[in-house]
Amino acid sequence: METFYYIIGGILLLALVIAAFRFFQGPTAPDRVIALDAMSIILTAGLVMLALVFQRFIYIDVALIYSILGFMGIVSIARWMEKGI
Amino acid sequence: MNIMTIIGMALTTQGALFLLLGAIGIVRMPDMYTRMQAGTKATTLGAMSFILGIGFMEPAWLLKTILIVVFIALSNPISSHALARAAHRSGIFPLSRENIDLYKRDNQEDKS
Amino acid sequence: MKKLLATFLLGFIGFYLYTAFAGVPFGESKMKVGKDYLETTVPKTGAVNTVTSIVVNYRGFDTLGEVTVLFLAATGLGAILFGMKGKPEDKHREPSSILTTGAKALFPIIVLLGAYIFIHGHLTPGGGFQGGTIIATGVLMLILGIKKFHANHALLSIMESLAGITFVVAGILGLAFGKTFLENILPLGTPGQVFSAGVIPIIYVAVGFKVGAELAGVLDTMMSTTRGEE
Amino acid sequence: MDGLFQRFAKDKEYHVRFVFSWIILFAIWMALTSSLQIQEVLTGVITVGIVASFTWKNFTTKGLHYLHPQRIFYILLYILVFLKELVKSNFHVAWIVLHPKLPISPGIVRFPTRLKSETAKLILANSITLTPGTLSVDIKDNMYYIHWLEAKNMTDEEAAQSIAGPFENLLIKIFED
Amino acid sequence: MPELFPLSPVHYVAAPLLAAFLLPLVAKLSRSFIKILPGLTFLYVLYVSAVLFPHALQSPIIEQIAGWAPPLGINLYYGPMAGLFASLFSALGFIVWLYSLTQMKQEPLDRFYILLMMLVAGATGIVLTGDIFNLFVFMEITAISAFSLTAFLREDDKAEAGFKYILIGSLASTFVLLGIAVLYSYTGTLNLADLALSMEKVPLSVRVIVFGLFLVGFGIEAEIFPLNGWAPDAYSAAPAPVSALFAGITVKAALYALARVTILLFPFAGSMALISILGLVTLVISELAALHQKNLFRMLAYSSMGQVGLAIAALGLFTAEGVYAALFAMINHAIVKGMLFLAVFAMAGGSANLDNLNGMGRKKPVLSFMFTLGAFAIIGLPPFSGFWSKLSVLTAMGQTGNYIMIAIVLATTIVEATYYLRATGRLYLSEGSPVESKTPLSAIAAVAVLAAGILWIGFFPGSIDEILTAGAQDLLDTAKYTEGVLKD
Amino acid sequence: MIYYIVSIIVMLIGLYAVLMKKNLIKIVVGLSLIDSGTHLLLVAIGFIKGGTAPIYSEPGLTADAMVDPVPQALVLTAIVIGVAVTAVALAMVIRIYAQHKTLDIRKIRSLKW
Repeated sequence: METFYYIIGGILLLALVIAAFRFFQGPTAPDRVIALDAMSIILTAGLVMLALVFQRFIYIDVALIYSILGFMGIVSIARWMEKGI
Repeated sequence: MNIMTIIGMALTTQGALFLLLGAIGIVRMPDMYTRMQAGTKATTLGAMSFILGIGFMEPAWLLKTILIVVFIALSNPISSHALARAAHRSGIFPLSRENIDLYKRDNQEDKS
Repeated sequence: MKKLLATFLLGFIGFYLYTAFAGVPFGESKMKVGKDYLETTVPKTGAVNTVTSIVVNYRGFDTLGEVTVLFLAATGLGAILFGMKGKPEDKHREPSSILTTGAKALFPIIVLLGAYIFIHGHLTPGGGFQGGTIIATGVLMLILGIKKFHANHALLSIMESLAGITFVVAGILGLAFGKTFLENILPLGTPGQVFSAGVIPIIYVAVGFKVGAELAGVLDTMMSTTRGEE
Repeated sequence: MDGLFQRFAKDKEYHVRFVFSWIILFAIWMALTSSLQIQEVLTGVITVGIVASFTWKNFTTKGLHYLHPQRIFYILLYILVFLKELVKSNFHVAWIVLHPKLPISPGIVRFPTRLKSETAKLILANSITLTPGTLSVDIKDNMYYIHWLEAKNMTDEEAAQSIAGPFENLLIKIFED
Repeated sequence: MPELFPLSPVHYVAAPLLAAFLLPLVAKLSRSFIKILPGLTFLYVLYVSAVLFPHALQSPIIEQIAGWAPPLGINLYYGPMAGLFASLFSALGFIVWLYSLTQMKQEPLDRFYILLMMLVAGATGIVLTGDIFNLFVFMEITAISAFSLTAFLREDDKAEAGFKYILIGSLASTFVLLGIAVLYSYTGTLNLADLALSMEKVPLSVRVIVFGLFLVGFGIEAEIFPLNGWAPDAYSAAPAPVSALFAGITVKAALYALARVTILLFPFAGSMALISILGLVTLVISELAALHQKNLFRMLAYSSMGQVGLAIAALGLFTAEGVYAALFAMINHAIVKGMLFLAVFAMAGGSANLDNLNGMGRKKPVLSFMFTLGAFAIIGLPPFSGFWSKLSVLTAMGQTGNYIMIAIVLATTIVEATYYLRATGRLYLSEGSPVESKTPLSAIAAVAVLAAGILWIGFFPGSIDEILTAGAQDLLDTAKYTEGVLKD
Repeated sequence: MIYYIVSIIVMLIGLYAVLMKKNLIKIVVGLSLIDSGTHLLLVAIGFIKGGTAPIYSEPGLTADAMVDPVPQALVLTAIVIGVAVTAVALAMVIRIYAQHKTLDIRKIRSLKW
């Protein structure tokens, strides 16, 4: 089971790094935000996996809240970009 | 190692691969909208099946993981929709070989 | 020249901070009071979450101060921005109807989640501050998603005041029962259930309401200074 | 407070809408706590009641009508169709992303929808975003603007057929008539 | 009569908090409550002082919060010194409330009074608490009220002064928090008394660094020299009653924190000498800066820094006489500078150019007389309180043989005399514009109470001698402090 | 160890922004970076290798296998305080902007020092 966790975690980490590449490269602001969005979803998945690895049910709450905050962050940035606030 | 665990592991692996695919798509695609296409679809399904898979591996968590899955399925398209609209309105237009951009055309008509 | 000076200053501060922490072993226990907290939290406070029992019970006075700091920030913000309005000619683009519908549909869910977080503050990693923040996030979503949304300030301020009074009165009741300020006066119950840990859930619910109302008020005040009125 | 009661009196369907919000939110609460302890359930009943009492107006417009067996059947059917399309779309994306030449010709097309309910429009937009090659950019009244990876010059009706085809009919069955 | 709520030091914090949370509610019932409630609160707190302070002089009152014995819980330490400061703060708060009753007209009043109450309550909390993190929290309460009050008026440059203050103030709090983090990581405890006993776990070099962090952190709030760039702007931007509180309360609370922390945690000779030298430097530089000011509030602000520098220089001696003198100087400064700010605002209004004082001696004789009184007291002329405080400072310095310090203090006294006499001269010797405005009685009463305080201390300096001696002993006797706190 | 260094670096970056940046918003961002660095540092202090969250939600958890709860409680307080300070600072920036129509501190006379 441990190997499985390592493999999955490795894949997630790789995805995170690749998305971070787009985040740093840009070239426009929305591109970075897309990368951020993807990273936040990958991190949500990672948090759920960490709950499984540590066998703590309560850690799932963290993932749930993180997904909400990520969503709100993206929407805020989007509304700011179209001068909506 | 019962059947649920195996289903869960399969779903989780698939989800992780799709998340990776989404990340690759974000890097490879040529312009913002296509990146968003790759990013939203692949990461949404990826995260959904990943989290659901974990729910299967630990059946007591299934309800809560389903809740996260539903939330992601509801919220992620909304956020990428808002982002696409904002990008278009802040002057970033899609790459198009045949110059099909009816949204831009309609917006310009509205203004004039 | 200025850059050089700043870099020098940063290097200076960084070096000494590093020196200060160089002798602190990472990942090893440095607990003195922490150990006592971990050992006494379940039998003596009834709270399963040690951080919550520290925040609300052992160091409850800090939390009272913390709540006050947030309250003061909301008050000060209102005082500083009093009477400021966005200019009417500032044109703001409306949100798309999809976002509006989505915000309306997700708002109850987010509020419910916030309520869940602060009601279960003594059982799960959560609490009043986290739950209140999530509720404020829901309000932020309404602000972003609904055209000309304005929070009900009178209601928010009443909620905020009542919640604050609940906290202080919970403290004073401890005095009134011949104990000390903020001391628990309710039965502890069975650890791990919702109705346990004495006064902790009550205080955390009050904190949740207060934080939610305050942050929502702060957001709304800031928005109304940039948003033009008709 | 008076205004609240007046609105209650004016809106004949208030109880239906409130109860519907309550049921949905209570289901969410049960999923959140994942526990059948009597205290949790009791807290949930009260909390959900409070939350629903000030959000039911925004949460739903039709209330319990959505829980009609026929509609539930269509909802389940919709979920199935949606999942099928979602998986298809992902393999589509996978094919594009991993293809060395990136075979796409993107553009933004538009089509009018027959849906009237706002919720239905939201769900349609979400479904479009999650299905192969399409991403909803904006909606004006009932005109969807869709970013499409294989955009062609076509009429609105053709676009409607090829993008929203599988979903729109089901959504009409769920949300309207 | 059996008391429902046994009086305890926690009322100093709990009562203003309750009032602050209640204020928005009662404001909806009637606007007049907005003004009444803070006054009642300050009166109640004064009553608490009157009951508790005599007890504290006999033996310190140590209260545990939430029923946990000190290393686990937070405790309040209400000794002679803390009691002195807490009573002083409450009295000043009441006087400022009385003054702003008529002088403060800028809306939103309810928020103004909330911030005012919390400024006082926060400073009192700093003085009372026996837990270093709790001290940080109260420091932030004070600081955030102070930030908001600085930018409270809506004229030019107020927000800029506030921004400057918030920038430096939040750096201060970061430094304090870092210091707390270092201490916690070595000792694993946060209680001041417990920390004092476990300081040998901290290596000496780290202790020096932590002392530096605390010195910077508290020094910013206490306006020690290189860190006081915010002060003149903040003093001149804030509404005058608030400036009086800044001079009287926030600075004193920060100084108390610095003194307490230094004596308990860093009792080495170098740290004390450093504090003393910094105090002298602050004294000299700010008195010289005050000489050039055209704006009265800025002049008072610089003078205030100078006075604080004097107190710090005396405090840095850390002998019984030195602390005694420092306490005396602080009390004197709190009363006198508070009175000067209030009097100047009542005479010249918000835009306090020096020229606005011209001819006030005839138009507003009472206020002018009190201003003169305050000026003389600050300079240290004989029958006023300032004389005794300066004398005690000089005596303390003489006893340790620091004759250079005495020379410096005397030299700055001359500088002080120059600009204060210049201002006083304007009152009586120049012709002023014939603008007439009535000052309400309550404002004059507020100033008069402070003036009476100056005269009382001036004529009967023995009356506070006992309190000051007890306060100085309380601060210096660390063994008694730690034993008292950790007795169970 | 690396955790301490990284959080100190985050703090220094924030300090650099506060000292050198000319834009008021960037200065406020610098302030909150300093706060974040401090919070990271505090959490890092409390970490214990092999420790889990100090919550006795599942049976079989003992105090030995838990991280130090005190820094977490302190960080909770510190975060709230940081938020409060940032909010007030932003309010002042809004006021300054409304008055001067610029965020550049070089153009605001009274902010030079």
